[in-house]
Amino acid sequence: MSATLVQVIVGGLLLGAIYALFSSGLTLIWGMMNVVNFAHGDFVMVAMYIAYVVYVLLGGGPLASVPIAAVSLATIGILAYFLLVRHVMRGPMIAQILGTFGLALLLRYSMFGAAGANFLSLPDNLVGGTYEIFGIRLQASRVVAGIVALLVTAGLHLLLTRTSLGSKMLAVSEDATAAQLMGIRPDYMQAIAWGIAAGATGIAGALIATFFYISPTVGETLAIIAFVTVALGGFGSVPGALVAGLLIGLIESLSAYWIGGVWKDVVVYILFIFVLWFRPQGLMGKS
Amino acid sequence: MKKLLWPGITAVLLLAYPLVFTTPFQQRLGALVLLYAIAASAWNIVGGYAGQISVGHVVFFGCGAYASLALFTHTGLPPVLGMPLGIAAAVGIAAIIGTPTLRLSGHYFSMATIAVAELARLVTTNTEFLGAAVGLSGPTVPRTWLDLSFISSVPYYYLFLAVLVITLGITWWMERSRIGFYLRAIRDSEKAARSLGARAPRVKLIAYLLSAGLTSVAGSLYALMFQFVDPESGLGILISVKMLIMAALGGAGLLFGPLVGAAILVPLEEISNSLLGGRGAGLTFVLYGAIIVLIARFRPDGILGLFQSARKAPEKHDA
Amino acid sequence: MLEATGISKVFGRLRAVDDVSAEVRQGEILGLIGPNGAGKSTFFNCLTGDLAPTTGSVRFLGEDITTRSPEARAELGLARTFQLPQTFTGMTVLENVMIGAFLRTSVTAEARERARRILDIVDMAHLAQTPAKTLGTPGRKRLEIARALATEPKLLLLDEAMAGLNPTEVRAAIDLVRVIHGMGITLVIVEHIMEVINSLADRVIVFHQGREIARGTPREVTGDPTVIEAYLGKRASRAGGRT
Amino acid sequence: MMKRSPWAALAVASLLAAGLSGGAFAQQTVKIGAIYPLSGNAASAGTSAKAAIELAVDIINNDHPELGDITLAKGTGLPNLKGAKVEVVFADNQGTPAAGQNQALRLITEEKVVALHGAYQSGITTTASAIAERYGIPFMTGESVAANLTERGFKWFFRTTPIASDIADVYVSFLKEMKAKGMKIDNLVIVNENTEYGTSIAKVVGDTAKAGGFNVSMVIPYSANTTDVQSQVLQLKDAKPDAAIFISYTSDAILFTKTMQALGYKPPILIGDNSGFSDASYLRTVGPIAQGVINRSAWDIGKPGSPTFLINEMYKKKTGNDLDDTSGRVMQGFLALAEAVNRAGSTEPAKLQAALKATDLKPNQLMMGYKGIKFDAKGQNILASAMLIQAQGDQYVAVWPKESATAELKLPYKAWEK
Repeated sequence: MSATLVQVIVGGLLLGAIYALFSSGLTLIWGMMNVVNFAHGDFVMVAMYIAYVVYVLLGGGPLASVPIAAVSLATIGILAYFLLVRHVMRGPMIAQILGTFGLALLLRYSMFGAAGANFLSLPDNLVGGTYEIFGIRLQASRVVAGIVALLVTAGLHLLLTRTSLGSKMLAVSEDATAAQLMGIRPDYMQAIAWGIAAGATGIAGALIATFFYISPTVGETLAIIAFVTVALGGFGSVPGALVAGLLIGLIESLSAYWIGGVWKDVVVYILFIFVLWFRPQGLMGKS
Repeated sequence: MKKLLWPGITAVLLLAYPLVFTTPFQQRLGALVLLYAIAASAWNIVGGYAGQISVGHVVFFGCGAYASLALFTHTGLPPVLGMPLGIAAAVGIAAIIGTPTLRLSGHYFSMATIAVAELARLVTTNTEFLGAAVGLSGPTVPRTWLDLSFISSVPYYYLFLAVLVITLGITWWMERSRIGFYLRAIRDSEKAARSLGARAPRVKLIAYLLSAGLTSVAGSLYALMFQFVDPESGLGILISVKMLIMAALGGAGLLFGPLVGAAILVPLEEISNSLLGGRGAGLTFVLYGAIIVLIARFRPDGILGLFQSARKAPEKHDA
Repeated sequence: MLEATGISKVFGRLRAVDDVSAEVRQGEILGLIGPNGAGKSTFFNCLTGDLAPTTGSVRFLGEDITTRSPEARAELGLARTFQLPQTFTGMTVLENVMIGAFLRTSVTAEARERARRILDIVDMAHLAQTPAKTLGTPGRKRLEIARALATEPKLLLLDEAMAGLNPTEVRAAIDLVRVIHGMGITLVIVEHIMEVINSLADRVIVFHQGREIARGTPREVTGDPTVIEAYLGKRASRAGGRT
Repeated sequence: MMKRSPWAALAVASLLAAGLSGGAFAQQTVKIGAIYPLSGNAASAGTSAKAAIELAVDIINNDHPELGDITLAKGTGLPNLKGAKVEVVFADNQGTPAAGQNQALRLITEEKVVALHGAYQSGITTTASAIAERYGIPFMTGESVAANLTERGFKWFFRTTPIASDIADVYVSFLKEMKAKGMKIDNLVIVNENTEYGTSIAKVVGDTAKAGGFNVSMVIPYSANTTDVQSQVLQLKDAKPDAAIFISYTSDAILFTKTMQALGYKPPILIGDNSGFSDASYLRTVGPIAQGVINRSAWDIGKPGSPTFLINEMYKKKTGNDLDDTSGRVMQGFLALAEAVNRAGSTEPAKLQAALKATDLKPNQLMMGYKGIKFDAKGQNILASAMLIQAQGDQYVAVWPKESATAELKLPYKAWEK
């Protein structure tokens, strides 16, 4: 295997880890509440701007911006739940799409009005530059994001499977009425889930900001990939999102390298449609 | 007779609109309302009545728009003749993608349709025959009346109105026939509907094909009016979302829901863009987003849902 | 009229139904009983077509329907209700029943007429124009039966049609089943309320851990030591006698 | 049941529509419409273009003797129209051809503009100019480059910007000259985004380069607004080009530059074709790691005190950024349009059209480095041209051809190295 190919693969996996990172919040909400958050990409966008503001105001890198973005986004998530999502969940599925899509436009263009249309970017050396290991170039910011992706995935997975909070949340997602009879307040659990999911999204956004451009419409670019990642992994499956993210990153990189950049998304969508066909519950979803 | 009162008044208003509002922009606004109402009504058949939330309907819209302009570009024939080709292509594609995807439920169906639409956009962007990224243009300078290229929007207005009436007529007929009942039953519980003998796969497919064909007509009409289509404007995800939003806003699964949704959103978007867009602060979309959020929050069944539920007795029975 | 032969259903490593055979005779009421998780519902769903059995075959009126879809079975005259009512909440009560009636006619007015007749039979005519979503559990259970009746079935499969009802409602429901039986419709009922089985069923099949452990008249079955051991054991001993 | 609502909704719509009509028009002004992407993906470019046009209006309406021969800078307003001021009505095309056309119609029929300028994306220029053609109102574009725009037989369409063939000529002559000077330049690679802009320029540049005796060993198209370009950079690295030509919008240009640094690859010569590389955001965000990138441009800030330098100062004061080439071309197109209106001495469409056809501006009257402005029968400026500029420090400086150069060309491409 040529060094370039190794580089392509390593790069693809790192990219995939990042896809997984910004998809984990989406899959949590999707799986727990059967709500598609069309504003997810714009949550990432807001977190990226927070990272930028932290840098400009405090001169801080991810050490400062990640916690700040996580807390801010968790707050936004909880607010969104109580002010909007809780109500649209009672309506038909289409009301959820309507509500979250409207929220997406609101966030995107409020940011547009506040920050302008210009592209922004954080300095490249904010997270320690680039290293060469065995001839493979690794960008520190991407490696950090990749590691955090694994940590967040593991954390969310443990939270859902090993803690009482997690089992309460799962109980609500299985049967809200039954959970209520057991003394669990579904709306609190769902609000917490929104907070956690949005918080994870905040972490993702703050980290992506260290190597990606920032603009009000960047969420659009990221959102579709997140949807595909979540559906491929299986709605609600956090490990599924990780596997799917890695897979998509790898396939994109390899197909862009071998077939050409304009075809990489075509390959991903075809794969996605095939998976839906043969395994509609996604790679790791429950049937 | 009383039943026909409000549709009658609506019909008179629709017929009279271009005569009352005579500036070109107002007339175009009217035509656009009708155009989007056609697309949203077509979406409503499968998304509203059958409850299969397609977020990839733009594929069929693109079939119509591309068929019309590709026919003109490659043969020089008037774009309107591409309409049947577009319908055929849309129905064909719907049959191919509908069979596997309609088996999927809920969000999986939505995701599959998004993927198909994005696939179509990407492939078209790289297909020379369809104008690739540059897009296709129509006969900007009309050669004969068959090119249906008018300076005024009034001919378009009445053309669109006629097509809308046909679309709503088909929907009305469907709503009252067995297939309409089956679709609504499938939306509520596919399992139960099948146990009662509804051939769910076939019924859903019929609705999907019908919806695809009508959406394609909307695409052809779009091409006639704007005489230009490129991958973003003919196959972009935003158009799918617009159809969905208009239907949902007015009331998904209700005959006049999409028309009401279009009659609110199209003027809202065009007028707020006219008044605010030039400032360049994205205010149009802030407003647009806020209204959508408010409707979803307070009227999740759409604006007409209010009238729908008011009609039926709300009190609980033997609960 | 219905023969299920050697039905097994395996989920992963779990054998939910293990080699069960049953025959439903024209005009009878057959009861399927057993504790929760005994496999009676899985077996039931193999009969209705919601699940495909892993092995075995189902014949209805002489035709092999093992792989037929639920809608094809409905057309042959096999109707069913659901344990958790699957009400069409966006419709009125009458429209719910029309969905069933549409199986035998494609004309809307005709379907409406038939649905009205069914509502008379189940004593819900006064609720015809009520939105179905406003019905409570008893109303929804009754509506399930009405819808199924509208398909003009030869065989009706009732899945715990009495669960969640109070004693008065149970008695009303038992009366309704008798009326349906009186119309010449054969019935299979899945129940865990013995009272219902005793007063309705001609024959009973008892399930335990995916297998059939006994069959016979309700009286024979309730006297069977295996059944008492497996199913009625605790209750019977606690009550100090048999129901 | 549902009958009241459609009626009510239509009534609301009608009221809103009615609210749009009417409205008095201010006198002593000449209204010109400008259609740009002020929201959506291209909003960054659109807002810069808007600022540039506002600056142009300032130059026209107010006395700016310091700007020398630049058209309409001296004196206030349009002298041949009794000093009437120019008023621009901006409209947002929202990045869609439909909105572009709707707004063109509105500007013509409701705002009664005498001419239109726009619309950035070539596809939107296509639909917006079609309305102007039907109404017989001049449509000027200072920036849309798609070749077919001037091939439609339109009589009211004018374009000041150089198009793909002009651009390709500049690159090929430059590369030939470098080769003649002894640099090894045989192998070229073109990297382009796959919308209409990237595809059309890449094709013409590729053909022209081949005709000029170069070997275009690879063309790497990619999807615009992509999330990752690592594979494309690695393909480029494999191809080992002597010069790489990038045709990208801003977001991708930034991403490519960052990724090339991350992967430690830089070609000996890197040419970024305008657009993304010209956006003020580009140098501001990745300037320090893109030192020596060559950009096609017709805009050069020039020496301190020169008219272009002063224009840039004014623009900088207004927006905080240096004027970029795209916005400069927008501004030039608008100034040329205003000059024609003034020369026509009338807002009558036919006279305006005649004046535009008779346009003959000399280089000293222009802010952009064109050889002049003179339209052929199709409305294309036959004197449009471009020069090459290079990122040195925090700005672009003109480096080629020699006669317009203000700084020394520095090769090879240094990127992030000091």
